[in-house]
Amino acid sequence: MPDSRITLDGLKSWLQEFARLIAEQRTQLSELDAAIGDGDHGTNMDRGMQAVVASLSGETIDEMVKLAGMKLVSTVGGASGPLYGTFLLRFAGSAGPTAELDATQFAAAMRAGLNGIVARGKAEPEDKTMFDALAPAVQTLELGVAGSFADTLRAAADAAEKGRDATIEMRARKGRASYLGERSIGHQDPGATSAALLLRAAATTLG
Amino acid sequence: MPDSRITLDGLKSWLQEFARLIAEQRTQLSELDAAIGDGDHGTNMDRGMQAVVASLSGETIDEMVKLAGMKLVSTVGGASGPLYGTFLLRFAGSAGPTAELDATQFAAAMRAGLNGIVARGKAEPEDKTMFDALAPAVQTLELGVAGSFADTLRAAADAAEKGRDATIEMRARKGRASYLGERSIGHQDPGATSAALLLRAAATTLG
Amino acid sequence: MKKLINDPADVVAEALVGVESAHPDLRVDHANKVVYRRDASRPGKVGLISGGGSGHEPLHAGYVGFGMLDAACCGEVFTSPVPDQMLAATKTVDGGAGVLHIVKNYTGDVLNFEMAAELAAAETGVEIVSVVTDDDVAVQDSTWTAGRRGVGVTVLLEKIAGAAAEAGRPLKEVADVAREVNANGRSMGIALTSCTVPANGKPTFELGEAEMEVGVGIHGEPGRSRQPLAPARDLAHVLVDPILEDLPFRSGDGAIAFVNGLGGTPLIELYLMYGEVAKILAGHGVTPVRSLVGPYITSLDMAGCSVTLLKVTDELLRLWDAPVNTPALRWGV
Amino acid sequence: MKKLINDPADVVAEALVGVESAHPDLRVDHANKVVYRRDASRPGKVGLISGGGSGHEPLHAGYVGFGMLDAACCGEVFTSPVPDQMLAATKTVDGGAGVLHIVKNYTGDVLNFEMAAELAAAETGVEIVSVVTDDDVAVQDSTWTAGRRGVGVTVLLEKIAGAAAEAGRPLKEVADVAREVNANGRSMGIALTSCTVPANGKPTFELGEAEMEVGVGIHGEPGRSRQPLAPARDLAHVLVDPILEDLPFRSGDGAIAFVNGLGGTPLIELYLMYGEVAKILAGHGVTPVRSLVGPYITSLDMAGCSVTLLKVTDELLRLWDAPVNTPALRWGV
Ligand SMILES: Nc1ncnc2c1ncn2[C@@H]1O[C@H](COP(=O)(O)OP(=O)(O)O)[C@@H](O)[C@H]1O
Ligand SMILES: Nc1ncnc2c1ncn2[C@@H]1O[C@H](COP(=O)(O)OP(=O)(O)O)[C@@H](O)[C@H]1O
Ligand SMILES: [Mg+2]
Ligand SMILES: [Mg+2]
Ligand SMILES: [Mg+2]
Ligand SMILES: [Mg+2]
Repeated sequence: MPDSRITLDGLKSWLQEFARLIAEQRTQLSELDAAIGDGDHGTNMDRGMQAVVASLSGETIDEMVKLAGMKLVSTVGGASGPLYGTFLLRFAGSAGPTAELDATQFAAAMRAGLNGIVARGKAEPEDKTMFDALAPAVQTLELGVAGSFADTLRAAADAAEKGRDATIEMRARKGRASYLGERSIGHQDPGATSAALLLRAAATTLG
Repeated sequence: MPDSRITLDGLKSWLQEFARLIAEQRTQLSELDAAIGDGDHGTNMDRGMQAVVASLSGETIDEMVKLAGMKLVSTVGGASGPLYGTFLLRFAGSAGPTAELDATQFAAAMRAGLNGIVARGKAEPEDKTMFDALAPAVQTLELGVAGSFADTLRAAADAAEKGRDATIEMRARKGRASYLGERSIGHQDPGATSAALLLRAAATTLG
Repeated sequence: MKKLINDPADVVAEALVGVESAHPDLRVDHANKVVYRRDASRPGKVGLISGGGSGHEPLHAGYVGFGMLDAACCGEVFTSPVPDQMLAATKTVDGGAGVLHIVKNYTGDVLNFEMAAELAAAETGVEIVSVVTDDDVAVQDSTWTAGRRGVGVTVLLEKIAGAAAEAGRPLKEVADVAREVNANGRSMGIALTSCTVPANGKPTFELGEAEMEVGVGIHGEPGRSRQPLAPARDLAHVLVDPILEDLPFRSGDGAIAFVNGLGGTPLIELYLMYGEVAKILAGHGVTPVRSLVGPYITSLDMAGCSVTLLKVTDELLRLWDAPVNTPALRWGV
Repeated sequence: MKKLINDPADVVAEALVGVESAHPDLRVDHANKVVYRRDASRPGKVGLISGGGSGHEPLHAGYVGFGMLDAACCGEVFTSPVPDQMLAATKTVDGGAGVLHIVKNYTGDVLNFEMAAELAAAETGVEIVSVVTDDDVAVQDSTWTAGRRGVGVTVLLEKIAGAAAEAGRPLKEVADVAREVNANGRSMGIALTSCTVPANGKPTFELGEAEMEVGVGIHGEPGRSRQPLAPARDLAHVLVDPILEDLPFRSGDGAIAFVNGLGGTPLIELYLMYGEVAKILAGHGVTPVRSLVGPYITSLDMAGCSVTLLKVTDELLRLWDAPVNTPALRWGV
């Protein structure tokens, strides 16, 4: 897939687009969280991503993404700060001190990020978390689809959205929503919703 | 006025009738107090007078009325407890260890009671207190009116009610109502209202 | 009305059951509704008693203990106690050195304490001095009123006079210290919501969503005026300015600064207010040498706060710092 | 929303200004929103830090001081602090004997403390042990949940572990004591009204005039069920029974009995509840050897209360009784 070089600038655009989508859907994300959590997911992520885009810098991919991850950790608080932060930190570690990634390296970095989330949050499939949106997307990136890398990215974003939608029927077993038990069923998970935006931003900017 | 002997039983009836009127107008008294005080005057007086009638006893007037005064003091609390209590204690002191009072002695006992209220509460005319109902009534008792003692008692009760009504236009300078300043004007004083009941009860039972 | 109670008529009696279970250092006379130090009376020590309507907790029962009150007489909610209670308390705490009555200036409290003092003197000859607190600057024109109400200064006075008594000072001196505290302390309060008296079941007054009652009394008595709710930095001026106008501080003076919660306002807001108050004091060159922040004299569940400033001498400060061991104030022991 | 605040966004920062002015024994790092003992770190003493979202005052900043915490990290209202805060606190309080992190069991708190511990260990090699409190019996089925929430036991644990650290015990022992407290303590709460988060401006949930939320969390999380409000004597059973079912006491056991106000409930009601709780305990032969009654871990202005019972050994009791000097808990000094 020689058409699939992902550059430093590309990754920058990705994070900027993610920040834009978060800001745009901030209220909606917080409302989802209000239904089954404490109503701050949109505020948390928006505060964090605004800080990230305001300080984007670095000569290599690992440098830039690590900084972004640290920034997120330092500004978000709540569950999503360490989780998304760890995602980016592990992504950076997998990517290494390079200025470009190919599709395989990108998928590997995404897998490393997801593994970081699991290591930190111990989420299992169908716990009704961001994991349920990210896992099918990462798998799609790893397997690829017929066509261009852009097609794979779009397929991954679609998979994330399908995963996000599937959280509606799940009973939460992690995070604040788990206190609701049965009553968490019927509500879409806010973290899965923001995770789907991360993948949609990738499809828009990296394809 | 040889038709004007007031007996121990007569005084007993007087206190019982006062208790009955207080119980009957309890809510109204508290509502008057709610407007310019703390809304407990009816409750306070009712609690106290119920205790008084439940324990009425004594061989002489001073014994019975002193006990009633002590009972009032012990059960009412608030401003009206010591004031009405002192009224009865001083009344008893003036009456002395006798089984009967004549009109002059009764008026003197009422004056002693009123003086007790003034000694304790330092009320002056037009401070908007029970004094403003009691003072004209006591004066009427002292001066007497043409006709029977019963006529004098009725005139005294009328004077008390007139005094009570006059409190409406007064600005309170004593008690809780005084915190309201100008805003106390336009409301009838609860203590003057219960004092008018005391005189009406006398007219009903002692005449 | 939403309250953690059984029958509204039993609130005070049942709260005293809890006080007794929670504090083995205290003894409760349930018949008289009086809370005592377990070791009262102490020979040669001036006895300190206070009391008033209930609903202001921790005042007064929470201030019974070493270095503060010997007894607290608990009236029904917002109703002054009756003389029998103060009579019993006076007799019980008298250790031969006389008894100080600390009375908040409300007609009912003053008269009932007065009768108790007369009865006690008549019965036992015990020497009694009464000190009446009247620190609420919200009540202005005192020749036209029953006088200022006793509020926040009462807490500080009970502590400071309690220390003087614990130090073995004679009644006259303890009373002088108490009067000095009252003379040098002023308070002002605001309510954001009404309180609800259990027996009434509904709020004592109504306030709009954006209104406050400025100069409210601790029984929900109306204050100076009703005003639009404002930011904390403005509220601090509403509270502190009338105090400073009434009790001129000179630059360099030290004060005990007391931001009191009225019952329904959480500590985070009280600390925020304390920060605003401290800024204003700094602007006047007044140093808050000691602070007290929390719900210490409340009005049931009323939301709001009051500020009390007490101008202190070194001597008053020494007494404030002396050890105290009560349910609500404790240090040095 | 009626609150004594300025801009809702500044509540925590401005409350910390007040904390700093009111308590000269404390030092506030405003940039990091960390409250320190003025004398932290102390060489050879295990450092104790805690923290969490704000809105639970006096928890945690009110427990900083001699014999309790060395530092408290204050998050935004109901939002866990970020690792930078705990990293700064850990480095500052480390006196060479390691640092204990006391964390309430909420995913956000746990993860942020965890990252801070990793960062601190990486940066300085400081030894850190984390103890997570999870005492809220309202959350039942823990394989299906993020686990029980940390509530009232946190207060007792901070005091007891703080005493162990002050006594010079090594990190492992301090952590063992902390874990013992958590293992032997349970809590349950009820809300009569919702709290209102300043940034939201409206109540977090709605409750009918005659309803209560049983098993409510300190952030207004829903509880086990919504039930009709009942008399205090029944509420005491609603609170105590699930605790006793979960943590079997034997007749003769001693307990610290803690009746906590959630912020909007006045002390008179808490004492009344304490009386009811004590009666139930007596019925089970459990002796409340120590009590704590008041608003110690709150949920902003929420009306309601929680009960915490801690089964104690003589050793835990000795540590509880050891001197402590913080804004909110003080004795023996
Ligand atoms: N253990 C976990 N593993 C993975 N994701 C989690 C976990 N716990 C919570 N989350 C995610 O975090 C989201 C909530 O984030 P946020 O509201 O910002 O934090 P908080 O719950 O602390 O307020 C949830 O919707 C869920 O997707
Ligand atoms: N100093 C005083 N002298 C005479 N009467 C007084 C005085 N102060 C108050 N009162 C009377 O007491 C009444 C209020 O009694 P009550 O409501 O029972 O007591 P409280 O004000 O303590 O609640 C007033 O209406 C007034 O008539
Ligand atoms: Mg959330
Ligand atoms: Mg009244
Ligand atoms: Mg009254
Ligand atoms: Mg949160």
